[in-house]
Amino acid sequence: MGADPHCGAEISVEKETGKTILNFLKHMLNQKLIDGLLMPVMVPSGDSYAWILMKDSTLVDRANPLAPVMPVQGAKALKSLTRKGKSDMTVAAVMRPCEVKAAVELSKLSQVNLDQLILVSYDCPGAIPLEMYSQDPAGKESHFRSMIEGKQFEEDSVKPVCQFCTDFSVPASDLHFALAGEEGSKPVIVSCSEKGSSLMDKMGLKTSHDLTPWENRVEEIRKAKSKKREEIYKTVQHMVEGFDNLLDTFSDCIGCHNCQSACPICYCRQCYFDSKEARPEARFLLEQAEKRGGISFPQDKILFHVGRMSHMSLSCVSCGLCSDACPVSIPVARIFSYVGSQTQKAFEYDAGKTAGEALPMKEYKMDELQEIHEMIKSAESGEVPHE
Amino acid sequence: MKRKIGVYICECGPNIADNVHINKILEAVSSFGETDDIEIVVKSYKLLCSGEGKEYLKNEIEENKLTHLIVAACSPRDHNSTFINVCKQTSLNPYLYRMINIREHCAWIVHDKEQATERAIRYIRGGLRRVLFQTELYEKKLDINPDVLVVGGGIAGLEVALSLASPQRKVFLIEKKEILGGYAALYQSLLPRQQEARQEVQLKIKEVTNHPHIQVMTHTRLDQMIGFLGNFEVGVSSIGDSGTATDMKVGAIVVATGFSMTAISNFPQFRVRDGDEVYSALDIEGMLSEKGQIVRRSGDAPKSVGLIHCVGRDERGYCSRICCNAMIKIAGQIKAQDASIKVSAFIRDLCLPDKMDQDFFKEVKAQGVEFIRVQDIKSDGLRVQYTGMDMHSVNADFDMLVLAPAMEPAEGTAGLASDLGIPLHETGFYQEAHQTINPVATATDGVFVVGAAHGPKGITDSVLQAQAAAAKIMSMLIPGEKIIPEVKVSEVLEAFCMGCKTCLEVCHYGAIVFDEEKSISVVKEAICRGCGNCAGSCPSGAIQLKHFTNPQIYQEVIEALR
Amino acid sequence: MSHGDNVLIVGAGIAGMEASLMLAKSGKKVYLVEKLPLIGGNTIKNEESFPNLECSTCMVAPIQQAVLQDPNIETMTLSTVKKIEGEAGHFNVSVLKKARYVSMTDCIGCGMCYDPCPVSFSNEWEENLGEKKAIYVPTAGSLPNVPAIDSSRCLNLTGQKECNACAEACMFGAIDLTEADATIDIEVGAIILAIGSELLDASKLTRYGYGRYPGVYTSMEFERLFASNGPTAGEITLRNSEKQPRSVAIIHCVGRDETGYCSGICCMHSFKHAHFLKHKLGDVKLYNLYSDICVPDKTYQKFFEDIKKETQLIYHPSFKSVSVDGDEEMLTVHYVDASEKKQSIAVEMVILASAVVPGGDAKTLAGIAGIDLDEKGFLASRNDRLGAVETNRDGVFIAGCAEGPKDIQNSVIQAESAVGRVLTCLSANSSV
Amino acid sequence: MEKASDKHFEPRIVGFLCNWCTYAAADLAGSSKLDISPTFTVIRVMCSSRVDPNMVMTTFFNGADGILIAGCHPGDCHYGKGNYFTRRRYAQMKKVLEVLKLDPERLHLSWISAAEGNRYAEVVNAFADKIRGLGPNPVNKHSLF
Amino acid sequence: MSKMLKMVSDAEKSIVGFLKYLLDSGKVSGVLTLRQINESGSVDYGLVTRSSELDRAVPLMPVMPVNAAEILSNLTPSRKPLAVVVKPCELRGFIERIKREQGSLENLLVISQTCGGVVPMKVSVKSKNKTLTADYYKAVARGEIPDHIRPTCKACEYFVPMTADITVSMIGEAVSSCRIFLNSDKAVSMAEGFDVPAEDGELDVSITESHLVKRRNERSRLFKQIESEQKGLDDLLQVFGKCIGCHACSRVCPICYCTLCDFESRHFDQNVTLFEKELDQKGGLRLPPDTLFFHLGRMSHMSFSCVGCGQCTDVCPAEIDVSAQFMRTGEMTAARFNYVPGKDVSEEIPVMVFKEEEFQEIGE
Repeated sequence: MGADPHCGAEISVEKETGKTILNFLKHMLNQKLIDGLLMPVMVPSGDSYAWILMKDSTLVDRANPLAPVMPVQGAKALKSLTRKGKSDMTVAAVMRPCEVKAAVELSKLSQVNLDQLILVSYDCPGAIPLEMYSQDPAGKESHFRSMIEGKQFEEDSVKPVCQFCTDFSVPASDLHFALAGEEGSKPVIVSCSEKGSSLMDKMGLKTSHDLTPWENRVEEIRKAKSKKREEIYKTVQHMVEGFDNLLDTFSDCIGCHNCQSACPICYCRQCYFDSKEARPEARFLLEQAEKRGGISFPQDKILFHVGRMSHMSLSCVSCGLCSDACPVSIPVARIFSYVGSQTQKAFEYDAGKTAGEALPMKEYKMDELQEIHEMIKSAESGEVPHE
Repeated sequence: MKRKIGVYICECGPNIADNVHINKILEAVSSFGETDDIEIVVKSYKLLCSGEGKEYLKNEIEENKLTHLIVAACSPRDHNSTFINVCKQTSLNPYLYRMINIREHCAWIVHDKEQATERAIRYIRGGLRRVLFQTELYEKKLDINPDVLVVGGGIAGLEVALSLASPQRKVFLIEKKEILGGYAALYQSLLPRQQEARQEVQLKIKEVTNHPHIQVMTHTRLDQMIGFLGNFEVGVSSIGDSGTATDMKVGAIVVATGFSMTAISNFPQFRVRDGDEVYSALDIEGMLSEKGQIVRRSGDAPKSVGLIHCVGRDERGYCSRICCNAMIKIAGQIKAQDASIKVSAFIRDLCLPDKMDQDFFKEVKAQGVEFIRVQDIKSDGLRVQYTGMDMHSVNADFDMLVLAPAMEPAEGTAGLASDLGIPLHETGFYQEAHQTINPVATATDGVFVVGAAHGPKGITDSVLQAQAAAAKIMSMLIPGEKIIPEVKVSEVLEAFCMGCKTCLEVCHYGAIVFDEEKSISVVKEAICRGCGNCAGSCPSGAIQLKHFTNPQIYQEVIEALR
Repeated sequence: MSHGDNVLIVGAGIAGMEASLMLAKSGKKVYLVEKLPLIGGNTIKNEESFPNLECSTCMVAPIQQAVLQDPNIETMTLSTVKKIEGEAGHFNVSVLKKARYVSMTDCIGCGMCYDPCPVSFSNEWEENLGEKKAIYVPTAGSLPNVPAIDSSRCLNLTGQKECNACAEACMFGAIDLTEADATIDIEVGAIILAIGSELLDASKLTRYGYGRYPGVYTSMEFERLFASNGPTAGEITLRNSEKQPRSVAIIHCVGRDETGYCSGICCMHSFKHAHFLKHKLGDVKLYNLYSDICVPDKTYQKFFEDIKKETQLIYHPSFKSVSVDGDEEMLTVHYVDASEKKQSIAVEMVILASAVVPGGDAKTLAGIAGIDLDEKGFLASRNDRLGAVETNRDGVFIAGCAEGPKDIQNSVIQAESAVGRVLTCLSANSSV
Repeated sequence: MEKASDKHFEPRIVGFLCNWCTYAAADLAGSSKLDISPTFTVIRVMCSSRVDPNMVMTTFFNGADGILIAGCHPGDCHYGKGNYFTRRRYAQMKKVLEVLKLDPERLHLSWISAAEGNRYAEVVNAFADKIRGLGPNPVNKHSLF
Repeated sequence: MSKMLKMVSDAEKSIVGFLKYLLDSGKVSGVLTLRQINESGSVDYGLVTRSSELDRAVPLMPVMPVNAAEILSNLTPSRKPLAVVVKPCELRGFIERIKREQGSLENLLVISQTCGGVVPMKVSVKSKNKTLTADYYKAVARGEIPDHIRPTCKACEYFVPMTADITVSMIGEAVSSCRIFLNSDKAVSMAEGFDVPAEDGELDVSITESHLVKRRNERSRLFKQIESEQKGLDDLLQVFGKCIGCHACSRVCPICYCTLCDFESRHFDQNVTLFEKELDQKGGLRLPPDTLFFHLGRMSHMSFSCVGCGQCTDVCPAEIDVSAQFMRTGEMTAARFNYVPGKDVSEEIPVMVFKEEEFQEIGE
């Protein structure tokens, strides 16, 4: 999959973008180009969404491809569907770019099988925090719609990570709905992969549409967001640098590990830090307490988060689910997004960008990481390493 | 069941006794188990590795009915096996014993007696904690199949077959051509080492074809291989339209697929047109065995011959080792045929690394062959242009040119390598298990590479490697006996494995496979060498290295931090 | 197991050890006879071995351990073969086991006995760059880790003085100065001779100034100088001053002309040394003087290409033309270049890549074993199987540098090959 | 936080050593009777690649003042390629500690071959000194961890 | 007539003073208590071994960062005496865990309080505890149910600790003084030598009784509300429909002690073919699956042991009032076995025993 769009086509336009997309997908379904659709559908209580895999087109009308909230990371839905092998039916899943990225990461860990999946993404204005949404669903719905129609992609009513998300457009999906065009421009369907373009051929879409205006707009927004990103990262830095700050930032952590269970990348069946072997003996706890005058519970408050960073930050896609899941409102998402950006830079790796690329921890090169050897040398020659 | 740990501290004469307070250790250790319901037997002994020492330990284990054993003495690298053997003579499973190094790691390096004692106690307590987390492990004995598959019927392959075939050991020899012998059979004469052994190649071929315990299958290729040392299942099929496939079970596989040579027309710096009197060293070999002499296409003998060494050496990135000899040999033959023929050999370096080569070279030189050392050389037809060591550029014309192109991996090498799970060296030849100390084995235990398939070499070295591989197999797979694979291997905890295949990809030995049905990783115990890389790679600890599990190692850590 | 299944292996270098382990593994009883007090041969004198610059000790130590711990291998150190009678299938061999004066079973290698010993002498194993006591292990980490007493040095044994310092220092009563040499008779079915080789005595080639100028070293001396377990703990310092050399000339092919063959390994060895120098000393001027570059392996040329960047290669057409003179401080290397011009370079250190020559005991052993020497003085192979491990006497095989100059890889291959021949022969004998 | 100033600080340093190279070097250092910091506890693993981030981080947050991972030089791994993976995992852990400014110097990787007994002693002692200089691991210093 | 300590300072000061005495006198080697760990007022549970460390202790603070039951499981069996200050429902949770071999009372001195309830996490974290406490203590002193405590707390009948060695009387006590009741011999011997001598005294039932009535009313109101909302499965879907399947509720639950919940185990991963079948039948299906099933399963596993601590509601990202649901089901199931979770270690868990003659109505 390449991330640059090959070609775009304008599509029949309803007054409302959501409808437009829905029709497009319905068309795919009716044309038997796909056997199923995975989309968000409003839950009975009417204040949240759930992922529904649907087959008959009557159900499709109940779905909302542009759901304002992201209660469950789409990649998790795909994982539950394809972890144990690819399906015989072709399923198109409409997701936010970060969900697609997560799906790509999971495919490298053989948790998601992309073979029979059509990943459909769209320019994402961000997701509204579930908490706020459920207080006033109707209001938020219309607000979100207005954001889409008004092409406002720099809103502050969305989750913090969304506010500085620079990958809000054209990730590693197969098809992408370009919504962030200039004022009044119509949605454009863009193919980002072989799969995508062949589908568009089958649908007889003439893919002549000029994408540059849209691309420019996207670039514009991206610039603005990455600026914001830097600012936020600076504030995060202060939160996490040094033992005391870290301790303070996580002081309210209750060790529910819900950040991890909401995280699409944390694919372990049982997190090491929940396992029996990670649980210290009573004797050891008291010994520790006697050594330090006291110990805090939950014991792994910091260890858990640092441990998790050293495992998954390389694949973090900054979807922000961890923050939503935190009962004590620790800005986990911003923190992991920042740490992830650093570790990924260190390995020249961009999580979720390219399927098929090996995960840093799965491969090695013989003559790489020379800086480590430098570090070793300098450390052993007595000087303080790096800086 | 009540646990009863025996802790035996070896005084190692004065070595430990003089540098730590044995009595303090005894005291500290005896108090270890009191709060858990563990009974500790702790004693010191003059020298446990001595004959009496071992006897003493044996009796202690039996009399006290120990469930676990700690020996605090020297480095496990010295005497671990000693005490494992002691355990093996008792009812105690050797994996419930642990050796603690209080000599090299305490007594000898910490020169303050108090501190050394403290260290020793720390190490021993760590061992006590750990040994309680250790589990009984048992050796497995696997039946083996002594038979061997040899791929390639060149000189190396023939030698392997002949060395191995016996009433107890059948050898299957497959060769993709329809005749045996490989390049060696083409040579009209052999290098100095084997001059008197020319017919030996033919003899070997005959011997092999008539051997009651060797089954030769020419025109046959290997399709697939599964299994491990002692128990491989191989599929072979005949090349060509019939394509009949055969399955066979063997205990080991020897790859002797030899080498190939690039056509001399493939080198831009040496322009060769059809009909030019330009030949490769091999062409000359053929010519000699055919016509018995060296002649031009016209049939008349050349007046002057230019021999160009090291053709393709730079491109390939290695020296092919035998070309110098081969060319010198040809030079000699030309002179022998007619001393009046002018023979000029253009050399880069003379590579004559055998004790006989130098004399041979002098001999030939004495016959009037002129050796010209060049820094750079090219040719167009029969005109040679070269730059000597003195940087002068010279032109020379000959009425025959002979080029010695580099030896290259035989075609199909890469494919076979992946079928057999052998990595390739950057030169394209097969990569051996260890270049210096294990040169004929490969990453796949039980698969061997010999002859020119391993890298450029002559007949002598090929035969040596063949015999070496044969020896390896004879000492590993003894007919009627079993093999005991590594005991401390990795195991996958099914309940936790998510099948992310990370362990599978970091394993150097291909010891981990994927179970599509359960979608989890599975360890092939017979292949695993127990390094634990997989365990280090698993985020959730779903794969564990037996005897080095997280809890076991972590017990030592806890004690280190006390 | 009949005696016909026993095998005698002479020489516990890499070849002898590899052969022993394989034979032991296949259930043969092996007698491994080594003339030195330690096993490991020349390989363990190299800190790192080419082409991978891999730590030799890391490679070899596990092999040494395995040999010493294998119940099927009886290792006899300080021993030499005195008589070989009989023929393939049943040889009668007598081995002279020189007294070690230290019990292999009682000594635990603590080294308490060294310090008390009043006399010390230069250590041949360390190429005389270091000292040893009369009771000694050749080098730190020697295996077996049991010292021996040099009877030609020990005050007591040479009758100079009633000295018992070492025996008194030993808490295990492991030292017995009354121990006598013993002759042991063994019966074996086959014999592998793997006595290795030596380096040409460079002082014989006076033009290189070895022995005359302290700045001139043999390649093996340099190995020990570089070795972190060597006499200088890896510090490359000049013999007569503690200084590090700032310029070094490495001369290839020393003695190639005289011996009449190319040793095959010196080029790689010399390039390795250039690499060592560059990496340990940083800014050092290096010269490699060669007449042919012999890098006969798929991996060697790449190694050479890499090192090329670190040293200055100097081609000279004639070995004879190369000579060294100078003084305590500075050395001058003279040579004639490709265009027949006389040239010279000034350096502080010269390393001579001396030719590999037959071991001093090759001739005697050949006599005892009744096998031929080739004109170079190496043990001669019959190679009527095209291989090179059979000798003219059935049941007697040769392996490693005893047969001719070799790198580690080829020594190992030849050792394994010899084992192959032994096993084939023995099984042929037994199946009859 | 207190620096080298606090006199009687005896750090707790854990060393994960590979069986084939570094552990052998440790033995050589021992039989050469070298002087080695008594604050250093050796834990033997078959290959440095056995050491996983969980183990290191847990050790760190349970109060190790220093952690040394040591194995064969790259290319010398007894198990072929293990230490290349060690290097990657180390780089990752180190990075995290750097980003969080959690005294990354307390985690050190080294390649020590079986022959390098002296170097083993140097590395270990130098590391111990550095840790003494750094003072106790902050997790040991208050009751909030 | 049991013993008590009559303290002149407020409950918090008094109990901290007592804890310091226990540590200093070496009668215990550690104290588990809530602590205020930073200026912003974050609270954690700390195992404290130095009495100076007790300066930041807030043992009675009406918050519950974690249900201490799990901590106690990890701390026990303890080979040294420990004093632990926990809420009644935490103690009950621990008792339930002990029945499942997840800890022991050996070497523990259990201190608890007549509990006015705790405030929800979100509140406690946001207001950082300071502001709310004052009014809270006033209300408790007046024997009333404080505002902004967890709904489940309001409806909790078991605010008087049942098996504590020591009970700190809070409800209906004057703010400025307090009484510490020594319910066990262990408690009495621990208090020997403390500068306040023990005297006779009983916990004043009239106050607790009247408070109980208030709680009972809250409880029935809560349950009525639930009943009115839900009749059948569809209504359950109403409630759990927005569940995101994070299983946070089970992870913070003092009763759910499994390291790996069955619903996360491998035999719950379905093969894609199964999905396809289901899809053919229903035309649509929810991913990830089993969200509702999980809650039903969990109810059947632990609801009869539910102590109604309310942690699950607090941590639910989808803001489902899980604990109300579980308390109610719990009450119904437990009542069936007339079983009171956490009342007494010796009382066996219903599912672990059966009586020949019970449940005749089933299967008829």
